[in-house]
Amino acid sequence: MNEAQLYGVCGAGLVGIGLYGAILGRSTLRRLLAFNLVGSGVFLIFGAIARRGGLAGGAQSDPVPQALVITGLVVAFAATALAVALLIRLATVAHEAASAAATPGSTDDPSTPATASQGRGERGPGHVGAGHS
Amino acid sequence: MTGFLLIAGVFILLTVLLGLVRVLRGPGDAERLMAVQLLGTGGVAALLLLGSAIDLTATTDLALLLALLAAFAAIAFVAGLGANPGAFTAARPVSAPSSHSNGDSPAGD
Amino acid sequence: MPDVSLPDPHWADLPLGFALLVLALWLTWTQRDRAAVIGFSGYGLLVAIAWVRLGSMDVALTEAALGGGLMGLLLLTAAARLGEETDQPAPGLPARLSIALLCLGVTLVLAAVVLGLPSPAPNLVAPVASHQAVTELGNPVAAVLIAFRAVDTMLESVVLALAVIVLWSFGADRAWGARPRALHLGPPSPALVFLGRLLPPAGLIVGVHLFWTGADHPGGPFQGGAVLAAMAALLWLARLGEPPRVSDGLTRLGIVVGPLLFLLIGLAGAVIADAFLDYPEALTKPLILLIEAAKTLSVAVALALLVAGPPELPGPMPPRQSGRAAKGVTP
Amino acid sequence: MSLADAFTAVFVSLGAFFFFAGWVGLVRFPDALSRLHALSKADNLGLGLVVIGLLPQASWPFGTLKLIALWLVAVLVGGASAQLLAGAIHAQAAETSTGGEPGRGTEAAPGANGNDKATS
Repeated sequence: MNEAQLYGVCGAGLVGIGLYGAILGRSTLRRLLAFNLVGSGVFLIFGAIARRGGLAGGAQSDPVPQALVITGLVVAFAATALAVALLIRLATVAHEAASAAATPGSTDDPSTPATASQGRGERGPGHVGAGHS
Repeated sequence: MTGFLLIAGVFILLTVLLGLVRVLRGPGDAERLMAVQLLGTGGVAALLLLGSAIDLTATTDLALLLALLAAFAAIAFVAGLGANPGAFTAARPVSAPSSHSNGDSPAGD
Repeated sequence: MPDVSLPDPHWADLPLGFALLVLALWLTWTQRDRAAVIGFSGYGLLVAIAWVRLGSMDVALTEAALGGGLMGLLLLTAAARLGEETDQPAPGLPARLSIALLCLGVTLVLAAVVLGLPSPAPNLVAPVASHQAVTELGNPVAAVLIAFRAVDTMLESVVLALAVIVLWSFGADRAWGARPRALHLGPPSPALVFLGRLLPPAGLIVGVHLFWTGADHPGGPFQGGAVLAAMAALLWLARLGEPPRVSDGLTRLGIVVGPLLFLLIGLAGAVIADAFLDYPEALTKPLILLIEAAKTLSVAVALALLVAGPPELPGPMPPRQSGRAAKGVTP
Repeated sequence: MSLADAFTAVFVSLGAFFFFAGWVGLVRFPDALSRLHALSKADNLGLGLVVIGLLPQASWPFGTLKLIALWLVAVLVGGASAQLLAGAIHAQAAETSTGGEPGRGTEAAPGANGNDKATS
């Protein structure tokens, strides 16, 4: 088994592991990690094909799949960054809704949960706010 | 000479790959970060040896890049601790490197 | 098979592939999010070395800059803000088993495809090499990116700009116009400030070097831009600088200058040269350099802003520990 | 074997030995700070010796300068990140010895723990 086949099979394994993790991950962040595993497995299969083509054509690696993988990596990173921002936003909104529900009187007013959450947020680490108030 | 450099590079790479047991076993996040750091440094050394052996300048660029970014995981981790002081202690049930876990963690490897 | 493969003994490949799979399995099944994210940054390093073994230095550089640097930064800061989430309820054993079987099936099919690829492997090495001289670039990958598949590359940089716009739109309405604060994680330690002062100058040199050397050797706008973005993120994390406000005009210009210049030169090519994204022969090299320089800047600005997150109002962040608790309420 | 090659062989072997020693220390040492100590040896001495060993093989001047720059960056980054990690370990040890908030286990009872926080 040469290195192209080895990393290709490895990529196939990564796709399977990542798929399982993306469906049954413990938390949303872990599903995001698993999604990245799928991506990296697909890229590795691309790399195996590029390596085979490159060796057949007298180069280290076929440049066309390489170029596609480079753009793919950057786009995958952008997608991950978006997903992370969504997760944090979701946690923030859920927290605001929860603290609004826990505060009597403010449950029926959708415009105030921010102030309610900030008031209740003081039991969190106070020095976070002290750095840039 | 080429053969020697290659063998040395592969040896260092295998050594730091074995260091990954610290990522798997912990016991703490600090140990995991150390193993990642060792992986980065060992990868730099292996790439330098490989690049020198087969006269490939691009591996030196990659090694330089890895050395430059080696600390980013540690930086982000420690900065995250500052944001959330409870997190490190919250991890204590599985991550106590001192006192009681001293006896069993090396033996567990 | 011609002996152009790396003369490295293949001893390293099997352990490396094995380590990749073991690490992937571990970070799917381990208990804590933060530990998994730390493992993932080690995984990025391993993948970069695997790309070297596959002979793709350009990809290895991109993977090292993104997977080893920025991705770890993004995910670890996210893990710090999210806290440890409670486990989501897992379905019963039959469901899990059938999903595992499905995933195993996908893996087996893919592995069979990889092992059964046609033996004189089809490739585009010779066509690229024969037309490469037109671009005056020594790096075939750069020639593919900037000339032969220029539409892909241009659309990709447009996607990056769009990603920043979408990211900003995740911010709360009342925070519009504020600074991104995802990297505001409490007072930085002295060692972090020390690194933040000394590393960015070195990173600037490495980033520009990667961009410049990309014409003839592995490297290029994406790799250089990713390094520059990592350095900007380090500066912001060490609180030696602030991410720009989302309403800042210069920042917006920085995001779009790469794709815009690419598009303008491409349109001019439709008039002056023969086709859209065709370069006039005498000006090919200078135009390519101009596009690549603008693209490096845009990639750097966009990636750094993607790590910095959506705009947020100053003030204490919602506490992450309680955010975790609130998770249980929403579903 | 020329003198330069012998020089390379000696120093690269020494560097490889320090990587091995760093790995042994990381895996076998009993607590976090001594593991960090072992890691720093591999980081600085191991990589430093490999770089010194490769200097005669590098092309003058840019290959050599690049190697030296790389080692400087590695020492800077390695030292600072060891400092960061040691600070984190130290803070954790201090909290452990004062018994700070033993009830915040993540895996112990996340649901109940979370409900306490939401309603308190």
